[in-house]
Amino acid sequence: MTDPARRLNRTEIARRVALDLPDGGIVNLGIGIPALCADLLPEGVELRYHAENGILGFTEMLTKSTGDPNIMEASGNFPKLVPGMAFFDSVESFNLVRGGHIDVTVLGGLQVSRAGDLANWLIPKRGIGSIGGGMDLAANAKRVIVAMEHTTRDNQPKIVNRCSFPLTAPACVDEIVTDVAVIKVTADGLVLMETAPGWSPEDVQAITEPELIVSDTVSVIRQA
Amino acid sequence: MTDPARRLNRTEIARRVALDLPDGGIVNLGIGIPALCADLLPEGVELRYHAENGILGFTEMLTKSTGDPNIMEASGNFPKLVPGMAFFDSVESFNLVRGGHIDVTVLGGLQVSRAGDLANWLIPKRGIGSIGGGMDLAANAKRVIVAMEHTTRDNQPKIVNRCSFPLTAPACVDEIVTDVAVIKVTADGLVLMETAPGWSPEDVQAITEPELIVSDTVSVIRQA
Amino acid sequence: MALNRIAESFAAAVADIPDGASIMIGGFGGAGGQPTRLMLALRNHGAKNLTIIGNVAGISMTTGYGWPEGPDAPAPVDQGIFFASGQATRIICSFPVPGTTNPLSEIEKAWREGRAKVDIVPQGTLIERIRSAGAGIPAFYTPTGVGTPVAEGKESREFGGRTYLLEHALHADYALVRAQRADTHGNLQYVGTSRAFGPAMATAAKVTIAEVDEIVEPGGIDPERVGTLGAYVNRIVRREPGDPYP
Amino acid sequence: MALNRIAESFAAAVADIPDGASIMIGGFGGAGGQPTRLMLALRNHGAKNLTIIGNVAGISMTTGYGWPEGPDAPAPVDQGIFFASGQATRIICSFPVPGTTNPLSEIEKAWREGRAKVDIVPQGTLIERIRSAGAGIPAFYTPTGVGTPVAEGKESREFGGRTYLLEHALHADYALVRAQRADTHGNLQYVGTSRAFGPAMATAAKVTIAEVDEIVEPGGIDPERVGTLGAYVNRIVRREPGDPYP
Repeated sequence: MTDPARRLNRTEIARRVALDLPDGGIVNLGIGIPALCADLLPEGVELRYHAENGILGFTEMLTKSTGDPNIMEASGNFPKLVPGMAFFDSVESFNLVRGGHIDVTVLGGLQVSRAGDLANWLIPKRGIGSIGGGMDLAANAKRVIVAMEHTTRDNQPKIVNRCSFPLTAPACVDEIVTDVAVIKVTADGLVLMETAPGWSPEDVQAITEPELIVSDTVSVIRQA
Repeated sequence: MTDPARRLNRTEIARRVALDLPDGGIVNLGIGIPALCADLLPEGVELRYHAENGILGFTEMLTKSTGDPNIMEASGNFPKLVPGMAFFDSVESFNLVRGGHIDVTVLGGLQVSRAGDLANWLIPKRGIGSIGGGMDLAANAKRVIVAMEHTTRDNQPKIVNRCSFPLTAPACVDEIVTDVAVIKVTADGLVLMETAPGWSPEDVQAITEPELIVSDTVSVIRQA
Repeated sequence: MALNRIAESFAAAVADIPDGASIMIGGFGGAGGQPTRLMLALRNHGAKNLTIIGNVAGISMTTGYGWPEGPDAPAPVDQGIFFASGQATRIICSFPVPGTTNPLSEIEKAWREGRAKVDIVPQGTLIERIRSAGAGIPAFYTPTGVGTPVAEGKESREFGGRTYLLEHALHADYALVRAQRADTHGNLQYVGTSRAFGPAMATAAKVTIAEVDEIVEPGGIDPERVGTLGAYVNRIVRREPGDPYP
Repeated sequence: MALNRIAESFAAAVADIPDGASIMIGGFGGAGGQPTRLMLALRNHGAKNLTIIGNVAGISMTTGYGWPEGPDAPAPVDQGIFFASGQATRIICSFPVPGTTNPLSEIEKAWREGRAKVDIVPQGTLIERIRSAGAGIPAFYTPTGVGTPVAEGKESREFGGRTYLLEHALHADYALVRAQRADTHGNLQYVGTSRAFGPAMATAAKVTIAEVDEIVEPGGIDPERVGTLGAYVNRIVRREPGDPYP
């Protein structure tokens, strides 16, 4: 089966996610597509970005040759000093996370199940995995958005009935934004809210394992 | 029965306790006789005083009219700012205490039992009591010294077989310093180490409920 | 805009506190760190059947604990005001009564008259329970209180040959805290020992309200000196310059 | 005198670390907050059968994570040096491998060859276990890891309708931490995000050794800016001015 139209690129996925970041919110962005959201916010939206290593309120990054390794975010980049920032230790940083004070986290995903289970830390054949702060974020943020490609490189569904990879957290995902769709996780199942230009709900269903409920208001994927 | 000689006054009790405060140690002094120790240290001894409200390294107090209520110790007095002090919140303050990082605490006592149980927070007929930081200190300091009068105002023993008042912590006391004796709490029982001038071991035993083991090296109470 | 946390007055800041609310009050006891103006506003507001959560409670008004002295010093204010006014019916604290009985504090009067319940919690357990509420930890084990009346009705368990008590997170509806400086995003800076219970309480309440001497723009607090993150603070109110209360 | 904590050299500061010791290494991962000189001294010291406890581990040397770049930037150093040298046989961390597999980190090589055990712990659980060790809390409940491989073999329990895992305190024999400034009593001041795991680790180890840029007299650190109390610090060592490592 060939795609009915092109899929969104990573920046476009991130731009769609950025629409769902609440003005004034405390937001943690994972590595990869999620990290791209920061540069793509709608105008007038002010967020406070949190990074696990103990920083809140950073914005743009300096280059690695001009930045200060003592002012880092969790992906290992060096943010610029901006007004309103705060530094703290890892205990405080995970009080924020575990205590449910992160409004939204955007994470990458290997698999998301019909029930909103997320697997994103280990491909078993890879051997060792890395959990980092991902399990704390997935289990405890008020809202979890997964931003990922809709399928693997072999075009196998990443949205599945049941995750075959080890879980990051069960029933944690609220919304999935992919290169072809926006899907809401509900108690009734997965609800297809938006599709990429040129993609019908049936086209999305064809590369999705669980049956999708098509929203009455299904629309083309919005962009900030 | 009349006393064979005068009993030590509160300052003399504190001066004896001060001999047992280890150079370089982290020390927490309770309200009353314990608090007097601070001014009575042997020369050359440097301690870091801890107070429960979140201060380490204070020394002398300012008067209540010249001090700053934002720089307080746990008895409600206002210490002078001195080099090497640190301020911290109550979480950190009780990490120090509960975590066993206080080298010595000196507490007042209502009763101490043969097993080293301490009762010092509630006289039941008084109604409400106040626990404050005392239970944490008694249960967790590396060494607990009780400084108190040997008997009640009615000359009843405060060192007893079994505490009748509610406990602060069981089996926590290492040493008792009173106005007539210094007593070590050991696995074998209470060992009388020192007596006030003019007091024989028998005189001390007469106002002490449990049987005392008289140390081979029993001596007159030392003073800093 | 969305980050602005400034409330227009102490009265406005506490206006939505309903009857039956649980209220954490920051500081340690004494004037330093006590949100005195917010407390007076809550007294005037009149909400009833309140549970007060504090540390040292009710002894400043009877003994002057932690308050400055001298001809210009104001008369001490403490949590006793909510018991004198009949607003509070319960207090959870570590130190509700001074060593002396005369005069009786308002808390003790209310307790003796059966108008108030007093829950006494060891100080280290109290702060850790509050901290746990903010940190997403529902329960933890502590060695403090084993073998004492504090252990009554609680689970105990051995770890490494020592006995510990299971203690639970303590949440509240509101936290009233006092800091010296806030930025408009709600970041707070404390001085000296005025931190005490404030930073933990700010994380443990549904709504945190801060009373401050000064409100500055973001950047007006050194990022190394943020004692409570704006993430935890819902409202900030500035005191009048020259307020006689410390 | 009794409060003086200065050690004469990095080599002297780590000289008593025995074979089989557990070693916490501060920071987060990356150069900031990493006690690089103490690590190199421990590598030269040669103690064997070590357990390393860190957070992000072993990815700076393969990916440059958290290290500056540019012609004058030194080659990254990370916990992998103890696996390359054969000194470490176990690591407890949250992030032992990068997303890419090439080149293999020294930790992963040792693991693949059966020379090392790798215990992966969620980051929030790891820091809380370390913090608990210092705070006298033997165990606590956390929601993180429920329903995942992390829960295997662990007790779980419901509180308020949600399931939590019981996690235990994590102690160590030594903590190696990095701060910018120490006073002679061992009080430490950190800057920026270099705190990370350092302050909690300093409380959780039997012996804490700090690597600092500068040693000042008491009073040379603002009492509001003490990030680790001297009470927790056993030895401090000053780096050479102009040390190429960040």
